[in-house]
Amino acid sequence: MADPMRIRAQAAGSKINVRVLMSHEMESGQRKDVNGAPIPAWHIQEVSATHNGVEVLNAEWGPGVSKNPYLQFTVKNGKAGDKINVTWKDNKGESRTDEATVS
Amino acid sequence: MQTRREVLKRSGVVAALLLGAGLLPGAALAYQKNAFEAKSFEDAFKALGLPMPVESAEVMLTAPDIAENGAVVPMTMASSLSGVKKMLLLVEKNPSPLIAQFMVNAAVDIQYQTRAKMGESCDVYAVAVMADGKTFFARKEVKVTLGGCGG
Amino acid sequence: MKKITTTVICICALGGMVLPAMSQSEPADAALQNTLNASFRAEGQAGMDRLLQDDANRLCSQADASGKALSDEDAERIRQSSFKAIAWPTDGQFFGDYKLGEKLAQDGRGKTWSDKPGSENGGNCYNCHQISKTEIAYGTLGPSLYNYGKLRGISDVNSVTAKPIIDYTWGKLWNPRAYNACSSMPRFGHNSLLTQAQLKHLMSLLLDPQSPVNQ
Amino acid sequence: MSTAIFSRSAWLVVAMCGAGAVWAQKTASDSIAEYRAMLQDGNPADLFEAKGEDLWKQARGPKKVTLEQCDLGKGPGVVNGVWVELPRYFTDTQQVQDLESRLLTCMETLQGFDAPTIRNTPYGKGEQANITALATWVASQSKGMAFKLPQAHAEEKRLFELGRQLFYYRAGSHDFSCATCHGQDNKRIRLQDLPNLTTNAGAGLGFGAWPAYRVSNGQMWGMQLRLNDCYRQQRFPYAQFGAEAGIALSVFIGVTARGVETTAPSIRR
Repeated sequence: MADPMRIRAQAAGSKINVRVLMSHEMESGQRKDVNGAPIPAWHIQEVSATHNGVEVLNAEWGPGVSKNPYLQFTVKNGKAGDKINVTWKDNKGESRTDEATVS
Repeated sequence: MQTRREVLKRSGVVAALLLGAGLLPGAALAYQKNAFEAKSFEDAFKALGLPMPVESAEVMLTAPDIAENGAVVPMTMASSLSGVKKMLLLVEKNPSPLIAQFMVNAAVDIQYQTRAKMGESCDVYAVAVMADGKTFFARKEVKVTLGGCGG
Repeated sequence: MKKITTTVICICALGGMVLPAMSQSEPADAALQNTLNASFRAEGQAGMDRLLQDDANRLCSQADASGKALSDEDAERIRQSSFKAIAWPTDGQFFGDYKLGEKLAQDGRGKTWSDKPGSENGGNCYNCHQISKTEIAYGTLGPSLYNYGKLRGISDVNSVTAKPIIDYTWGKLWNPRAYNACSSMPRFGHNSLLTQAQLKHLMSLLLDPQSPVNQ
Repeated sequence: MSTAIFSRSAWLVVAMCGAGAVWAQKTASDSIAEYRAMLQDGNPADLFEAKGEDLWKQARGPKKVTLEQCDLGKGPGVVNGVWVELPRYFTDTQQVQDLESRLLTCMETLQGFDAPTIRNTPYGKGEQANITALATWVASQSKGMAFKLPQAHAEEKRLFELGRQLFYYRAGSHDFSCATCHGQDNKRIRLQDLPNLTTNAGAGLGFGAWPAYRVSNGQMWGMQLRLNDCYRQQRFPYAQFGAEAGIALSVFIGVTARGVETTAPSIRR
């Protein structure tokens, strides 16, 4: 199973700043192994986030996003104690969801 | 105080519950594989069914002038336009230029930061796709350099 | 001037005992050698022989560790023996292609245990030197080589006045210790890191008036 | 903390769109500094730190116990502040050990892992990857503390001197020593600044940064791998995990760094 994400969600005024680190290889599909055989692409392709259960973010990623991806976005209205959930799903069908409480 | 491990454990439970209930958001979206596999800037727009974008001061892109390493280049795209449907991030000379697309949601600022790989020095584009299909871009040149011993 | 005076005093004070003792090749401290042998293992093309020091490396390491400069005698001996061992181009031709020289200067590969054995080595030049103006990712461990030939007045590599500079540059690339006993620069020719053909490309990069280095 | 970072990025957006002329005068090093600043927020080392904490508290190994009784120098289970006092002499092993080799000792004695197998496991694989994650978490628990490696024991003193000799030892096909790159102030290799590890400030900067997340390859590196790769680039043979040379160099650099605050886990090129 994939390693957990690190989600930091912090209230700033009426907004919530969300910063997410995901543990993923993000293999581009462009590289070759030591024997010259191509290493197949393996990357997150869908990312979504909810704020207290309501979807606030939905994105599609290609293999061009860096390894161990970082994502930052700002929820317009929220407060400490709210819940932020982030989910990713990769091209092998593996997925991971983690939750953070807004501080 | 809650330890990190406890929080994580609980996240796992939450994930399982959501999965079980089929409530995971984004599941309905069909991943635009063709666009992400397109080999040129133009082909990416074709695959997305979008016109080539025009420059706009109301689309903003923050990226470093020089990236010490092309493996990780921080990029923030933003827009002050109203009626933006989604935001695209592209690195012109990458083998597949399209990096990411974010569906704009009224609950979130139109400002997304992520990090992209860059194979070589080139222009990076942030593109705002409007509800009416028009596209606007901001562009920035990023130089990719070699850092350490080079081995 | 000052340095020479000091050395003279040293020699007078210590008599003839210093010189013969220091010119002998003796192994570095045994404890240090034991640690090295126990701490490393051969891997890929990097065998345990890589840990051995020749006379020059041993004396320079000892000088570095003690914080005292090498004695003038040892320095002169290293310079002379290094100079004598320089192999000049077998065909008398010093130059190649500056474009290939630039490629070599960019290339930092070769000789590590992860490098493919038998593959061509790079020159590592940009790791330590500024060379062409367009490459901003250059190191500063060595002096800038931008305008190397131009600053030395080379407008024609076949001119008589260019000859001493050409010889010096070849010698420096072959074995920098011929001029600076404890130079930090690798001995590219002496240690067979680069071939004569490769050194000629670097010569062109540095000295050819058409090379981007001299623009 | 985060508020400041956010307002700074906002400012950057404004500055970059409106102030092209000023921008053109920036030097390459200014730009590199800006690039590094952009990466400070969101260091993926956090992922390894979290994993390390988890591993510490997990019952693992043939004996199915946690590492919570591991003595890293300040008594069983003490993690806070141990990193700034390592490497140090341990009476049970009668050896000077650094954080990573000491963690392996605990994995062997408490959890029943086979130490030689782990020692020979390539970096980043299997239990070696776990040692790196553990070291990342342990180091993070000393963040901001000043280095104060002990030098009371004769073995600690011997290793300091041995480390100094190794630091200046020129060999390999290219005649490099550690000092070739790390013996002078204000030098760089390509665009990478090289800390002068013979000075207090430089040693603190270099030694205090690891474990660090390597941007260039997306890997988390502990000091053992940092030194192993320095030696690889020096064209030396393979520096083995936990061997005396690496420990001695760590003692030499760590003692030189006395009083400087650790920033580990950090992010590096």
